[in-house]
Amino acid sequence: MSEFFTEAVLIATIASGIRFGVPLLLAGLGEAYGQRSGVLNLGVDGVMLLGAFGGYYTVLKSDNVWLGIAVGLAIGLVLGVISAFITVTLKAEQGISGIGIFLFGLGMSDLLFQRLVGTPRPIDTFPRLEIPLLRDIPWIGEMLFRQNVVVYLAFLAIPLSMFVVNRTTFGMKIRAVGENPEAADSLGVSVAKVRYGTMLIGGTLAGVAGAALAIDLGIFQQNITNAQGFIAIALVYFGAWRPFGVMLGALLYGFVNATVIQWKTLGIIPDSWSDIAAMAPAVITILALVVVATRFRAPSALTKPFERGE
Amino acid sequence: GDDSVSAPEGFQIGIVAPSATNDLAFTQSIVDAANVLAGDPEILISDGLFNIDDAGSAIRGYAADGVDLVIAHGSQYGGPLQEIAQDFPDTAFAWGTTNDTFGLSNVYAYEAASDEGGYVMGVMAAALTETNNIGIVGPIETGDAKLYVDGFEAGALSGGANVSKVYTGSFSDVALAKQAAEAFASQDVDVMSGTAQMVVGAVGVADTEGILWFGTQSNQAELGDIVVASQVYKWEVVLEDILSNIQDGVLGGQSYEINFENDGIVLEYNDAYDLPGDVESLAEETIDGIKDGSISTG
Amino acid sequence: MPMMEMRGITKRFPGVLANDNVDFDVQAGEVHTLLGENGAGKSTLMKILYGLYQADEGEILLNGDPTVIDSPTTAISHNIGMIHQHFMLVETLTVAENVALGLPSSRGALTDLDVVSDHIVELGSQYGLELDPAALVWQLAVGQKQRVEIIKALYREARLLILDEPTAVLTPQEVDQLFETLRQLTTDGRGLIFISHKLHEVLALSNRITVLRQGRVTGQATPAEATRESLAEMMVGREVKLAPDKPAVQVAEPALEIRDLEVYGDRGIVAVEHFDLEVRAGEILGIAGVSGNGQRELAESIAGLREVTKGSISIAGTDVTNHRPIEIRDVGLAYVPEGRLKDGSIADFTVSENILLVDHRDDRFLNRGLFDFGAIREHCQGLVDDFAVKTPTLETPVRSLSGGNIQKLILARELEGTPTVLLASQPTRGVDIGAAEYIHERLVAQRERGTAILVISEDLDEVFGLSDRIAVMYEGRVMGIVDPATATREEVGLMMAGVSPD
Amino acid sequence: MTQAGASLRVSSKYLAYLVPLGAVGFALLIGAIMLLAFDASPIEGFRALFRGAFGSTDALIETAIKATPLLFVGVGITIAFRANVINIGGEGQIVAGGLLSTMTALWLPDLSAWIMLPAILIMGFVGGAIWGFIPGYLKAYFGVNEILSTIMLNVVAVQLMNYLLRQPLIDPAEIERGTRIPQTERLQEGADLPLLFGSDRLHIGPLLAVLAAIAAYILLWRTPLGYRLRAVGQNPDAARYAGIPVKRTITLALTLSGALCGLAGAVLVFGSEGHRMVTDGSTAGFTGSAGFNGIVAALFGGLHPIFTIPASFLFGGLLVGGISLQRAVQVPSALILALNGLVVIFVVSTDRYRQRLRDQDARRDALASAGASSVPLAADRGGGGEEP
Ligand SMILES: Nc1ncnc2c1ncn2[C@@H]1O[C@H](COP(=O)(O)OP(=O)(O)OP(=O)(O)O)[C@@H](O)[C@H]1O
Ligand SMILES: Nc1ncnc2c1ncn2[C@@H]1O[C@H](COP(=O)(O)OP(=O)(O)OP(=O)(O)O)[C@@H](O)[C@H]1O
Ligand SMILES: [Mg+2]
Ligand SMILES: [Mg+2]
Repeated sequence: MSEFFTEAVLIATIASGIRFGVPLLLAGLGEAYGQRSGVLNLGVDGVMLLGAFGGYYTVLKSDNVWLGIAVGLAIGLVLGVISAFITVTLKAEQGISGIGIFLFGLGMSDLLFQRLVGTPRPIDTFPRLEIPLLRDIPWIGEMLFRQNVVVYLAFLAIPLSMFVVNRTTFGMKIRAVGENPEAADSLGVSVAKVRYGTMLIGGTLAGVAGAALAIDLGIFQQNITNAQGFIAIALVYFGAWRPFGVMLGALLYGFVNATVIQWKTLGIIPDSWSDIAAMAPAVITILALVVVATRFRAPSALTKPFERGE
Repeated sequence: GDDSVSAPEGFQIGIVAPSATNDLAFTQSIVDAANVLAGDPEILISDGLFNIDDAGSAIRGYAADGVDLVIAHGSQYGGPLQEIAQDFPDTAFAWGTTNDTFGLSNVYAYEAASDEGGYVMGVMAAALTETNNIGIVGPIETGDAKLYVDGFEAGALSGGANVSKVYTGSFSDVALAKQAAEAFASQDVDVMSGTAQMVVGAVGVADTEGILWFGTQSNQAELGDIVVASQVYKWEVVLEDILSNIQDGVLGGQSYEINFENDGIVLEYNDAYDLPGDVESLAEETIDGIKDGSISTG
Repeated sequence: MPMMEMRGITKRFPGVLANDNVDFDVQAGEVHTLLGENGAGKSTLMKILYGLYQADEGEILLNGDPTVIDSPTTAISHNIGMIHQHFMLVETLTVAENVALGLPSSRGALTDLDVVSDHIVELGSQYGLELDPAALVWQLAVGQKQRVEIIKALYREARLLILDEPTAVLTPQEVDQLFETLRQLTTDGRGLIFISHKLHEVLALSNRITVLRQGRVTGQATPAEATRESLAEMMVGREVKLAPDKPAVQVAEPALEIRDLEVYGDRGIVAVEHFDLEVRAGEILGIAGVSGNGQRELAESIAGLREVTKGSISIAGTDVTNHRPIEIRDVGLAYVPEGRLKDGSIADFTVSENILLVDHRDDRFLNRGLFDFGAIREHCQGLVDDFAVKTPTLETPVRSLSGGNIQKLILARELEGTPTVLLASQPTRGVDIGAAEYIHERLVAQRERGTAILVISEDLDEVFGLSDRIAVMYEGRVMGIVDPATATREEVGLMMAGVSPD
Repeated sequence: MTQAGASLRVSSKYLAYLVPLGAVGFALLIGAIMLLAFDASPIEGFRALFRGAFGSTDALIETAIKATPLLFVGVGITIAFRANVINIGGEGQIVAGGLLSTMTALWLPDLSAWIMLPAILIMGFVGGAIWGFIPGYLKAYFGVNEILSTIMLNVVAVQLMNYLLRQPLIDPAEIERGTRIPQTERLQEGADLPLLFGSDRLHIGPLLAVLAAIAAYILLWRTPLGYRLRAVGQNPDAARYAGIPVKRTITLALTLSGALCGLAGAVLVFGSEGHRMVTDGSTAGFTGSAGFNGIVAALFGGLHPIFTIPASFLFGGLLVGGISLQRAVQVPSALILALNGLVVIFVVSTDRYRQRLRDQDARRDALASAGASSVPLAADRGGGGEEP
């Protein structure tokens, strides 16, 4: 255990946890928008996968990571519209249509990869941006301020989202529509428009999350997200539908993962226990769900399609 | 291997494999081998069949379609294969990686002595490390992966290095493999290796952190300049022999191992990496030692 | 020229003609009341006016101009405001946010809640609608929520205001206050459409009255020429008795005894405390009170649906405090909950299935563990006939029955087997006069059979007409018990507002 | 109205049947475009798909076997949905059932099939029940959203499987050989699912699944317990007010739902060709995603246990046929997966439309029979007994 509590290892664990949490954070944040407005989107992982492939392929061809992120964003946008059409306009059962999107994304991303790329080839990853002055703070500097640009952007999205949700008219409409769509409708707020809006944001962020993941890993492979999209959904519940809570959840998940793997490499967790240790994040999430569920209430209209006058 | 062996007109090979054909790892190694066979036999591939029942369905399908050789490329496929092979006594099957033919006369078994390449690269790693810390990233402690990891560890230990190894618990979780590599990086590891398709995540970390990498199963040189060398499986050595046997009417009952001795395993250096000459000769000496039995990889 | 005129409005729903060639208009400065039984088509007509539904036929004229109102936004832009039968409030938002919702902000994309709040306070003091703009709506009392609804409309500068049953949940005092506000609104030149079932309110407030029956206009009147009886007749199409005849009954042992009861509400606040009450076999005890004073929690604790934290409840001498609901029912409790469709029945289940809701595990209906459909059919047909439930078949989903018939169905189910205690919450709320009349008769008949009946109602007419004794409930306690023969509405109204009877 | 009503009724009912089929057809159309993009002939592909699924006795047997876990899961999902609980945890519950039944066979001495078979089936049932009980209990008593908890429990189940198959349950021969493939030894023959009609493939699994579907139908529409499940699903408030123990019923719904998925797990192990449990580290390696695909089958079957039987068979055919499609025209398996996703999307997206057609039908029924005072009480009323 003492090897773990060395400066280098501890700092690296935390820094690694933060990076690991970034795609979860982005995707979870996007999902939180949708859920706050009453739409559960279980297809996040599929959107992430397609965003990941789009981002990867673009960087492979253009060597421009920002173009890659933009393509991930665009793919997310398109899938956001499609998801919204399915759940808002066609009013499909949200728990299941999302599974469909997931399966489609899982298959389609791999299909495109095999058709267009073939063998995994590494791509440029994000440049690291060391923030002057802050980077020199002992410990903190190394953990927080020597990350890549996307990490900063992701964390910037949190206060931004808090602002959007709490201080803008759009945010107010989101909260109203997720809680009592009839009331919002009676005041001339278009429930469908608001939900399309949040689904677009959600899709976009999931697409970006996928692209960021692939570009950060510098590679693409089938099922590269390994169900991170589902974890992101769980984090929304964990974070009680608040951007800040989602961030805490993503960080905790990242840290738990980083610590478990660090402990494995150090032999603190013997290999025969590694499967059991791998349960930790899921078990912790379930326990957190219990705590959150007893304290916070989900948006009342979550999963319920809106139809005027029954 | 017999260079004169060539597949006859219309010869068909069906391959059933668990991951994608282009995984730079396990599945790709057999597909690459089949594609270099002389006589251009028709290669039919059902990839991504990690579900054993689905794989069984595909194996049975190829047999029923009259494919001449059905390759079940996955040790977990043993259960269904054993049943199917008995239902199609006139079809030749090959099963890897294992050494078990179930005592059936129409099943070949093949495996790789992946510990041999692992050992050699472990020795090289110990010679190249400056911090004397070496890390290995594995998926699940099983089969080919375990053999390789153990071989690499033994080689590195023989060179006096500190070795830590980790099994992430997944063949597919790239991000987790990356985290494992990051953990090693924080522990002053400067040489790493790993096996299975998820290691691409770890190679990425090695590339950015300037950690040396040793690959296995396929040539991973294209993953970066930090790749020193790769152990490459030349399953064609086995396939050519099976091909000639089938033409002689022998449909199975034999078990193969590829290794340095029979050129089924080769070490491919990365041209982009400037390997010190002494390390290269150390590697060649070790290979020779393994071939003549003077070095044990266990 | 009327400020608003609807001409020949027809609206069909699958299988229902909700509005049939309806003409209706409002002059500036008047209160025009729309009166009608449940399902007569009042709300539908108003939703058409507010743009929530589109009429199949007919037109709407605003200040003489034919106007298409295709959405609430259009209605709002024509200065039409609507206060819905069910509150249209987002409980988790503040008062100011509820008011600002859907309005353009003076700061573009950002909210301007401070500006909105100031204006809310201004409007509040102008019309006697004081509110704290920063309060969360779920924390408000019902009367205050009503104010938010009115403020919402006024904030949007509504000139024509639709009020769909705004008084259903208010105390008599609150109603007086509301009427004060409404009159002030008309003197400012606004036109008001008022919808209510309560005939004395209608007579007190209206300038004109239009009566709807089965989607058609069946009469018009002014308060000067109409009486409660004449209005009721127009609504129902025949003569009606507004209060049931009650023969004297020998009152016996207490069947329901409640001692020092304490119960908490959903939000962890005490809802009922120091509550003592006895109901005797053969009596109807009415509980009067403004909703939200612990009535629901009281009923639920008696039925075993809510934990009793202190005190005791017993039925026919058996202690049932915190027993499971099914055990309490076995001891002899029958329960007609207040929400007909929400709590009392399952909308998508058939008439038979709804009758079985309580008795489905009864041996009578089982044959080797499986349902005996013959016995079930016989039983259900008997009850449907006995209670004159109008339903096409036993297999009709309850959702397509009218409110009154659903309520009769629930009563039939609950009264079956003569319970020791019947607990009826708002037994006729939202039920039309004909059905209410029938339900009252059945309750009185049940009293004669020796059932102890506890009726919880916010309708003072009902409480006075039905009860042998009236207990007034305020903030979770009994303010006092009065005799309906001697007490006045004003006395009871004051007690409902928390003023002690002495 | 009767004459016109009757003919209209028929057409609307047919339409309701046709909607999901049309949805699948549409998904396949997109699949055809994808095939063209891979230079593969859609005609040849779909011919292979159909042949592989239904084209011969062997194909039909494969399809029936593939349909078996789908049917178990579909029936389980139906029970949960009827109680308004969305069970996305089929995957984990299958694994749990497979594990517990496997352990039973490993640890019970060699006994006759008469004892072994019921024992492993019961333990499969129990294993799945435990994995369904947990999210059921958490939902009922703590308000934890079951969609999330079941997804998380899927993760826990797969790790548990990996642990058990790598450590305590591993085939001793694998340790000896040093290969350590995470699999059990061949399970005892007494526990092999008996074969039917002298076939060497077709075991009693499909039969058991059909029986389970019939049992679920009886449970839901002919017993007080099923009545309570449906009542709680339709309106938990009304159920509570009528004295039905809602929390217990919700817990029970997920427990039963999980139990049926657990049976699928037992059948997957003991009906497999290898007669052993193997893991590749993922859930789908064992379940073949039956936990998800079963949901589609259930929806396809209109959330009715009886209609889920043909629905599972059809969907199972699609999956088996997909493997022969891949073999015949040599496209990556990812295409089949993407196609699978499209089928799910199109089926759920049109579900609303199908319901509307059905409701139209029901409303016409109500109107047509208005006036007739007494009509025999159909056994399955309220269950949408006859709709697809
Ligand atoms: N949502 C609905 N969908 C279809 N039909 C409905 C719906 N609501 C009501 N109906 C039908 O419309 C009819 C008229 O409803 P209404 O509430 O006016 O009943 P009613 O005939 O006045 O009975 P009562 O006197 O008992 O209130 C009902 O009998 C019912 O069959
Ligand atoms: N969205 C709808 N779909 C089908 N039928 C409806 C719908 N809305 C109302 N109805 C039916 O139309 C008729 C008129 O309903 P409406 O709500 O206008 O009555 P109301 O006079 O407001 O009754 P209440 O006094 O109960 O408020 C009823 O039979 C009702 O069931
Ligand atoms: Mg009526
Ligand atoms: Mg109304």
